Amino acid sequence: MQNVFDLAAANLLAPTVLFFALGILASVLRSDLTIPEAVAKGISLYLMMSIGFKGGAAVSSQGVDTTMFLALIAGAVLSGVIPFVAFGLLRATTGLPQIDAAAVAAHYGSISIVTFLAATQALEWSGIGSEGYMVAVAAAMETPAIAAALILASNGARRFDGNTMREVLLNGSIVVLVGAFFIGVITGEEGLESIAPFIVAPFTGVLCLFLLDMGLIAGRGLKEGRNHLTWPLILFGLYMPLVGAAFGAIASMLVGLSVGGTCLMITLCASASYIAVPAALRLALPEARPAIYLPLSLGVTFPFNLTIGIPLYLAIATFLH
Amino acid sequence: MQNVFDLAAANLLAPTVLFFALGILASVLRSDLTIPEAVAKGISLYLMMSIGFKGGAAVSSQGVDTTMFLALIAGAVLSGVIPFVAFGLLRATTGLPQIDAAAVAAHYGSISIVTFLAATQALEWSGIGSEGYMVAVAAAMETPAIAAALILASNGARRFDGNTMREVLLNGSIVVLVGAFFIGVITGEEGLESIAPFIVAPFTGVLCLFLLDMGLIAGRGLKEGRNHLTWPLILFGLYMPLVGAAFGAIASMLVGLSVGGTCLMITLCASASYIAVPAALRLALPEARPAIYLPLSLGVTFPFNLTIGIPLYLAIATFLH
Amino acid sequence: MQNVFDLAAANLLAPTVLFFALGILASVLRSDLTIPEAVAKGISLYLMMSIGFKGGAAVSSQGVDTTMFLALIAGAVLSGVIPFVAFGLLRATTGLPQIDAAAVAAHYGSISIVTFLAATQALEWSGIGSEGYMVAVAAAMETPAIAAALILASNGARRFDGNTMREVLLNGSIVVLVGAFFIGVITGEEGLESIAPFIVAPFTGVLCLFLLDMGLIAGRGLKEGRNHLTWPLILFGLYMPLVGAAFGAIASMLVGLSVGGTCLMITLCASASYIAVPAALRLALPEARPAIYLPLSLGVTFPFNLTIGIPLYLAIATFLH
Amino acid sequence: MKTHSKKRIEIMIESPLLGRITETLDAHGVTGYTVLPALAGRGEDGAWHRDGVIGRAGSLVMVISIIDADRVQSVLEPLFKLVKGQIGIVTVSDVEVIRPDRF
Amino acid sequence: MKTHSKKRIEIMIESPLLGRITETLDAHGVTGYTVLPALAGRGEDGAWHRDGVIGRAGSLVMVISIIDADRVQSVLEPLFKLVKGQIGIVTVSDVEVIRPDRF
Amino acid sequence: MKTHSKKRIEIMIESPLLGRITETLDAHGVTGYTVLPALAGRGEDGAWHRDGVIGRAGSLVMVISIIDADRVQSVLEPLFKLVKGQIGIVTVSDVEVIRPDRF
Ligand SMILES: Nc1ncnc2c1ncn2[C@@H]1O[C@H](COP(=O)(O)O)[C@@H](O)[C@H]1O
Ligand SMILES: Nc1ncnc2c1ncn2[C@@H]1O[C@H](COP(=O)(O)O)[C@@H](O)[C@H]1O
Ligand SMILES: Nc1ncnc2c1ncn2[C@@H]1O[C@H](COP(=O)(O)O)[C@@H](O)[C@H]1O
Ligand code: NA
Ligand code: NA
Ligand code: NA
Repeated sequence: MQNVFDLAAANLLAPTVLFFALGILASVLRSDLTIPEAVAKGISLYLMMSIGFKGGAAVSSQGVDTTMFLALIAGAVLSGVIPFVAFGLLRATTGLPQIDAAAVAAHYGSISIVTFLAATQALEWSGIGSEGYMVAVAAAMETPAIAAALILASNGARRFDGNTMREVLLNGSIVVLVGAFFIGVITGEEGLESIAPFIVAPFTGVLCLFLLDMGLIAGRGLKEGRNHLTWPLILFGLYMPLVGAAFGAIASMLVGLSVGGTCLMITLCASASYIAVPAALRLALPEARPAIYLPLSLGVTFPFNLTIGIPLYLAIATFLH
Repeated sequence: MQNVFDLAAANLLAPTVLFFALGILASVLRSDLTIPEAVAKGISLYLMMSIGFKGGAAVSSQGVDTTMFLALIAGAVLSGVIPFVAFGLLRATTGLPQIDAAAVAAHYGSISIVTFLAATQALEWSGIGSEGYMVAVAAAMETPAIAAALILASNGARRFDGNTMREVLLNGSIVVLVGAFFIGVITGEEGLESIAPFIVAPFTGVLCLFLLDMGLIAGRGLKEGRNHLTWPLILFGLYMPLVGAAFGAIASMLVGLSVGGTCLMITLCASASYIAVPAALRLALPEARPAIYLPLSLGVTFPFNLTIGIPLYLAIATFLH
Repeated sequence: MQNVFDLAAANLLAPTVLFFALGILASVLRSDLTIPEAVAKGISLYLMMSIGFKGGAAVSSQGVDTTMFLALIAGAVLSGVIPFVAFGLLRATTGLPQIDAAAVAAHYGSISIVTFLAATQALEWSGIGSEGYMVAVAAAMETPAIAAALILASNGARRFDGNTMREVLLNGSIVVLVGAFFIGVITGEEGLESIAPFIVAPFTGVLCLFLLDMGLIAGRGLKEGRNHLTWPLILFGLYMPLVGAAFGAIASMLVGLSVGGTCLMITLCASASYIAVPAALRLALPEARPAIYLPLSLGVTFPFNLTIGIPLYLAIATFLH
Repeated sequence: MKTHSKKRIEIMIESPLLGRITETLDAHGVTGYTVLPALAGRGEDGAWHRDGVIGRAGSLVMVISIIDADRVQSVLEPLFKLVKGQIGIVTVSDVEVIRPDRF
Repeated sequence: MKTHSKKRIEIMIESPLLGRITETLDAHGVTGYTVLPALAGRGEDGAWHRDGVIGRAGSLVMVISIIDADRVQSVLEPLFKLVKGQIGIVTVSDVEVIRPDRF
Repeated sequence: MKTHSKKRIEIMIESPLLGRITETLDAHGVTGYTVLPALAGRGEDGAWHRDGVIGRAGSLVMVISIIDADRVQSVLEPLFKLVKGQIGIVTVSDVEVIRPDRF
């Protein structure tokens, strides 16, 4: 137990978390600090490329086994199942209309890559290794949640056209993540070495800058969304990660992941999307209100996971092994 | 004396200064070379983050003493006092109308962070350490000059509303600088180590790119401003840094700064703002003409400080100890 | 022979080439992946600055000899001569109208800096050194081809005004490349050391990101251009590099370049411009259709050189020594 | 220089929908359009700002298309259908052009 | 498809003033606006270019707001007061919209 | 608040030509103009997109200039000569301004 608190305290004082807090603070104080859109996109591409490549290079030296396929399947299934749970909880506790509830549910089935990155960092600081293919699991979990939400929104009737699904599956972030993963698998440790000074060494620093931006956006979202975020919704944003975490923990045990892999799987299940899903829903479910789902995912769940969630998930993963 | 010339010559042939010269040259030759706005802003954020963090980490290992508070107070006071001197000189020698003279004066009370960065580099190359809190002093010197200018512009009548002052105090650059400083203080050397490959190793190279951009902007500013820059004004842009430097030198002695700290304090007093103050004056003193103060600060005083000023200030600081 | 195949295979599986392929793939699958314009421009500036500086620093330690001047002259002459050959081949085999043929010819006389960069990487991986001044040769080869094309387009009549030529000569990329080259010459190894963590260490990684972007643009260009690219044109895009390579090989021998220098000279002659020349032709030869020359240069010749060309040119250079 | 009357359609639309808008314009024989980036805005649904945002949701672009007056009605109908449930507005105004046959 | 006449206010204003412009629009019951970035320009006070510039001074943005004709006068007055001493211009033109009640 | 009729010239032009357009405007006594970036577009010659592109070829900018109606003809002529062989279009529309002497 003591360990968990130590970990949580250390985590709260990591540069990454502090830069996120700085972003929130700047936003609350109405500073004009902003990160240009192009720079934010560039950083995001960099992070995808880096995490994908590193995962792929790890797989190339760790080798492929059945656990990998089980983990991929488990991830995809959870991404499709968790929205149903989230939807039930939302309908029972928050009074959100069906469409909005389905939209929010989609976010919690899908995943947040930055949360995943932060968990990877925490593992690194704790000196715990993990399965390289977990980034592929992350990619596999982005989309099924959206299909689930469309079913939920329309009482089971088919609403989604193939075109929208293609757009979701091939969104830029996933393509870079998965592409870099395969390039990492192909070129292996040698390839990693040749570009490590770019994708490995400065990684944590770039992540700090990115989290500064996330803080700014989250703060802005909270300001915009404060009229829509009722207490039951905020509570949902805080306990739903734990519900997701429970699913993730069980799945990890069944699949047989390592401590690190379990921590990452739990984090994926606990995290909520804020890039891919919102864009997809504007196409597939335009009636759902972004003013609800964006602040909830970005302003409530993301900070929770970043500060308290990740150390907790790591503690759970350690406890389970 | 010999040493000063050696230092000045070495400084003139540093990559940073040469990239600045390249920017000026490209601009004079009407090349279409430009650095996209988003990239320039991104680099500027990076430099603020880096310098702030490094200063904070240094403070965390050097510890806090009364000198720090004295230096902060001295900086803020000088920022408020120097504009009065500058205003007097401008009115006596240049024939600028009251409003324009007040606006120019504000720039010389405030500071230029890039000049500060260049001075930090010069110290590093000379192997001279400095007080980490000097970046906090830099931040403290940004704003008082603007208040002084508003008093000067209106013969003592209050002109500034709180809203404008808040905007100035919380402008993006200051928030990142000060925020990163505190994060550096909190996370200390350990934090610095984790992000050093991002904020320390590539620093000089990034500064070169930034100075290339500064050269382009300065060259453009000189072209635009050549009709407004009279000889008395240009002379002011060259001797005013020395006047500011004298104030800085005296204050450093009184406060008891080290050689490095003295050099930085002199540089701050000698430098003129070209980001925060111009933006603030467009809100608080719109009648003042940007076509005068921008080219003067960016096209005359900044190059002077970068090439001749900094080695001179370092020589003075060494001489005084 | 075996060696060539090994080299070609190794080259095809280098991270740089794979990221280019990823870009093409993403574009073909109609992913919404894009690199913001500002980021792409920033990366391009970075690559110019890096390659120019490194070349200059190498010259400063290798010293200047007559070979350098011969190489510069040879490059400039070839840039002006190759378009005539290309024009003849185009008129004989493709049925392109005179103006379009002249425009295409200009691209093949001029050079592609990214192809040059990729060749530099290949040399580095093979542990082969090269003359630092080859980047200056690259700069010297950008422009003559355009003048040649204007002569070809107008049956020898003078069409170009000095203003357009100035714009071409002083385009941003060349200014940074040449400027950084001279700064490298002046500051030498010491200067290089001070900014190496920025311009040397992350270079390959940044190049990967850039080639991802190039892949996206090439893929888009191929889609747009598929109606204009006839088979004879596509064939021209594949054999013309070899024709250029032959010229480059002969010139290298006459000038007396090293293995590495020969490989780079061949690569320059074999590569086709897609930045400087297209922009210049919109001003100087607006009747020529970009829908022909852009996809040909970017979608056919560039991928050919990147994958098959460079290992082949290296093999030729090795064979010739 | 003689000028000719045409219509200028200006569509402010949330970015994720841009592809559908241009497909609709293509499908209805519009001869061309130009897309401008927007930076920020405010409407009934609140304010938005482009800075720092990675995803395409929550920002707008502006599509401008010069078309023949005869075509306005047939284009407006499907455009409006598309924009109705989404975040966006469509306006039409009069402009003069030099080469009437291009639109 | 029936369209309705509205007014389009276009404000080109130096960036540091953007906040005051939108506050003024908000205060005068405007239902919405969109801000476009500008890249460069020239006026009486000389030319400017956005590239490479870090601060907000010395560049412009363009604010577009579709409003009801009845409201033009009451918005124009305070807008003009704001823009008068600053770098910027305001124009008004006619546009047609589909949903008149939105503006 | 009294407003005065002026003309708004809107030029969409491929980027490499921007310098010549502004030189032409300068040469014909236009009091000012503003340049907006464009993101993407489609015309007779196909579609283009700004993202990822380094060179200036193959993308457009939009130049807006408010001028006096008397000056339209004398500006339009050289503008059209410039744009004719290139990728670009010119439109003219009516706007109202507050300070008529500025244009
Ligand atoms: N009256 C208006 N004039 C100009 N732009 C508007 C107007 N109303 C809305 N917009 C733009 O359309 C977006 C969505 O509007 P809404 O659906 O009302 O929230 C806003 O954020 C603005 O960018
Ligand atoms: N007639 C005009 N048409 C379009 N934009 C203009 C015009 N006049 C001025 N501007 C814009 O407003 C800015 C400031 O104008 P000024 O105050 O006259 O220097 C210029 O830099 C242009 O961007
Ligand atoms: N009707 C139009 N409305 C708006 N923009 C257009 C129109 N036609 C062409 N454009 C723009 O002008 C560019 C070149 O047109 P074009 O020369 O027809 O290929 C296109 O890519 C568009 O950005
Ligand atoms: Na999840
Ligand atoms: Na100062
Ligand atoms: Na060539």
